[in-house]
Parts: sequence; C-alpha cells; structure tokens
Amino acid sequence: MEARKPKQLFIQGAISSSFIGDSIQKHSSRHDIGGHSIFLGQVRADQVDGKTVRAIEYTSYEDMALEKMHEIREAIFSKYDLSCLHVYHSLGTVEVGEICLFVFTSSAHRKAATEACSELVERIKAELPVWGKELFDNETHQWKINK
Amino acid sequence: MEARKPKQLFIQGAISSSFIGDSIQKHSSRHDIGGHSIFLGQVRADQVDGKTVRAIEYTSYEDMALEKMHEIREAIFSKYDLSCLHVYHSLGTVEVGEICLFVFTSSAHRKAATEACSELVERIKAELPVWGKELFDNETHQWKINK
Amino acid sequence: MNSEINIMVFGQLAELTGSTSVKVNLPEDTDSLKKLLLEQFPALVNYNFIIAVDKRTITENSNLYQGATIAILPPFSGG
Amino acid sequence: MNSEINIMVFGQLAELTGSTSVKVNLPEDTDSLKKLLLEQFPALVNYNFIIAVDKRTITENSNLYQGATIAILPPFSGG
Repeated sequence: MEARKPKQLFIQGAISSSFIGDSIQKHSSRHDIGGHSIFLGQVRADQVDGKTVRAIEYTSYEDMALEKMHEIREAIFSKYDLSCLHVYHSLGTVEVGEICLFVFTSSAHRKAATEACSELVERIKAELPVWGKELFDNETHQWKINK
Repeated sequence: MEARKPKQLFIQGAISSSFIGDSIQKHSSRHDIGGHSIFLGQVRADQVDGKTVRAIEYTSYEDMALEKMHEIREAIFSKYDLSCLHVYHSLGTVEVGEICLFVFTSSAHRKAATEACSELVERIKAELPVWGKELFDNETHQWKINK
Repeated sequence: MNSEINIMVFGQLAELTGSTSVKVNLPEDTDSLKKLLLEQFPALVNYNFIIAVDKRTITENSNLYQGATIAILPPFSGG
Repeated sequence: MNSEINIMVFGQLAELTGSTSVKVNLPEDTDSLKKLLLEQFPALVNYNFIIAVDKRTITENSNLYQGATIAILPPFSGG
C-alpha cells in the first residue's frame, strides 16, 4: 500500500458547523461505514481572577505539527480497524462558543471509531506543537495549560 | 430543579447532515461547554449470502421508547457532569450511507462528554424498543441483530 | 363479561402472528400469558421475546389486570 | 567562518525573548544550547521548555550541526 500523504490539518479561525456537516455528508458514499465518532473542542469562557476568556489565539510550529500528525495518523490506522480519520485544528483567533478542534473517525463497527477518536484527542493535546493564548475581556492574556 | 420533560427522540427517515450541523451550531451560545462528543450510526451495505442490504426499516414501540429514553437521560445526567444531551433515532426507511442514530453530549471538560456518549450508545442499542428490518436488494429481508 | 384484551405485537413477532395485535382472554399473570401465546402460536418457541406491561419490561412473573397495556417484544435492534 | 544559527522560539517563550527567533553561536550539542540560552535569558529558568532538532523533540543530549533546524517549545496546549 502507498504511504498516506500528510493531509490538511490547520484551519484559519474557527471551524464552522457547516464544514462539519459537509464532512459528515461526504461519508454517505462509503457503504462500509457503520459508525462515526466525532469530538469537537469548543472555546470556553473561563473565569480567572475576575477576568473572562473571550477568545483563544492559536499558534503552531506548523511543519513539525504536520509531521507529528502524520505519524499519529499512521499509528492510529495501524492500531484500529478504521475506514476514515480526519483531524482539523484552528490557527489564529477563535471566539468563545466557537469550535477549535474537530476529530472525526469512522469504522464498520462502532468500537474502533469510538476508541480511536478518544486516543486521537489525547495524543493531539499532548503531542502537537500548538499553543493557545487565552485572551481576556480586559486585553490581558494568559497561556493555556493542557491537563 | 424541575424534572426534565420527555424530549423528541424519533425522526422520520434519515437524519440529515444539515440537521446535525444545525444542532452543533445551536451550542455556540453555551459558553460553559468545552467539548462535544458525537456518535452517528450509518446504515451499512452488509452482504449476506450473496444479497446486499440496501436499507433498514425501523419500527418502535414509541410510547415505551420515549419513557425508557427519559429514564436513560436522567440516569446519564446524574452520573456525568454534562451541559447537554441529545439523542435522535430514525423511524421508517433509511438507505445505506444515511444516518439512523445521532447521539450528542456536551460538557465543560471532555471526559464527561466522551464517556456519557459511549454509555448512551450502548444503552440505546440494548434498552430502546426499536427494531431494524434489513431490506435486501432482491426484495427479501432479515431482522437486524444487535451484538 | 368480556375479559378479552389486546396484546401489541412488534417486529418479527408480528410477521409470525400475522398482525400487530392479537386478542386473548385476560390471563392471570405473565407466565400464563406466555403459555397461552405459545399454544396459539407454537412457532413462538423458536423466538426470544419479552413481555412489557404498562411500558415496563417484565423480568419475573407479574399479575395482569383488565386495562393493562401489554406487549410482546422481540430482541431490540435499534441504532 | 560565521557559525551563528537561528533558534525558532514559540508561544510564551517568544514573549520572554522578545522575538520568534534568536541567534546564537552554534553550540556542540543540545545540553550546551540549553546552558547558553539560560545565560542569555536567565528568566528561562522559570519555564519548562523542550528543544526540537529537525522537527523532532529531543529527549536526551544530541549533537548539533550547521544547518540543523532548531526550535525551543513551551508545553503544548492545543485543542
């Protein structure tokens, strides 16, 4: 089998609900798929010392992130019996209530899609060189920390 | 707190990708949400003895299904720290490649949404009085069996 | 006095009985109902099915009463 | 011969250094690089950061070479 090429990973700004709907629609031609699992990260209006997060500004070491994502994809495809796998992450500013991460897995039987989706989210947060700067309503900021 | 009322569960025919996109969009006003987990069931063109499934026709004991779904919702809300929970299941005919089940959970932190979504899918398949009749391309049928 | 009641029949069981509802004389309890249905539809012995009374599945023998909502359900296969 | 190289600087580390890239004289290995950066930016001692060479994170001391792509990365916080 030919090696999979690095795929698009980054989207400028928020990921729209119509983009997500369209991605789902595209899979209707895949008659071997029985289940899809989707995770969406949404920007939360966290309160910190009386200030409220109004947006997160994402930056990345893009070249490295693309290579790492390619490596993660290959590992997940080897481990789970998946039909499809898509990951999109925002760069730039994403306002509260908007979507910043879209992970989408599909398989014949639900277990592979569900488990692969969870593992992908964990690996993306731990291994992709992406940074979130939380912008507060008073023009200050703090750097996001992943737990 | 007021008890939650039984909510709409059934959709006639397939669940469209635009319905799913719209449901996601509606949550952009909820600034306490940090993660959404979605499971979609899609009708698979399974092969059985040389015949191919072309659609599944769903029927239900609707009154009982609504009560059971209400009970499951209450149990899931008690067990997980969720912001939102939506479940839609098709009735009638759903063609291969179309969506027949849409489970959607949201929470501040991803773990609750992800675990609640998985548990919901298992409970829905095991406990809701819904039956799928697999229609083959040669006008015969067989009754679906959940594993 | 007429003590006939309707039993709702779902899924593949309705193919077997030829109808989505069958009439029986009200039995005393769910075990008796099961016996009665197996007499009326001997092929039912090849099927797994459960009885629901008032929209709750019955896991042990339960009394029946005039006005109860009774249904027989094959294994669920939603999703 | 000029042996200066560019180090890419990301996230909050770029706030500290005041730039998304800093020039240093090519050190022999990543441990020497770390020492050199801490001399140049003493406040770095308060930060966790890792070094990436040619887009791979470095987990043990590694030799550097002219032409290597070097970056310093604060803890990741995507998603």
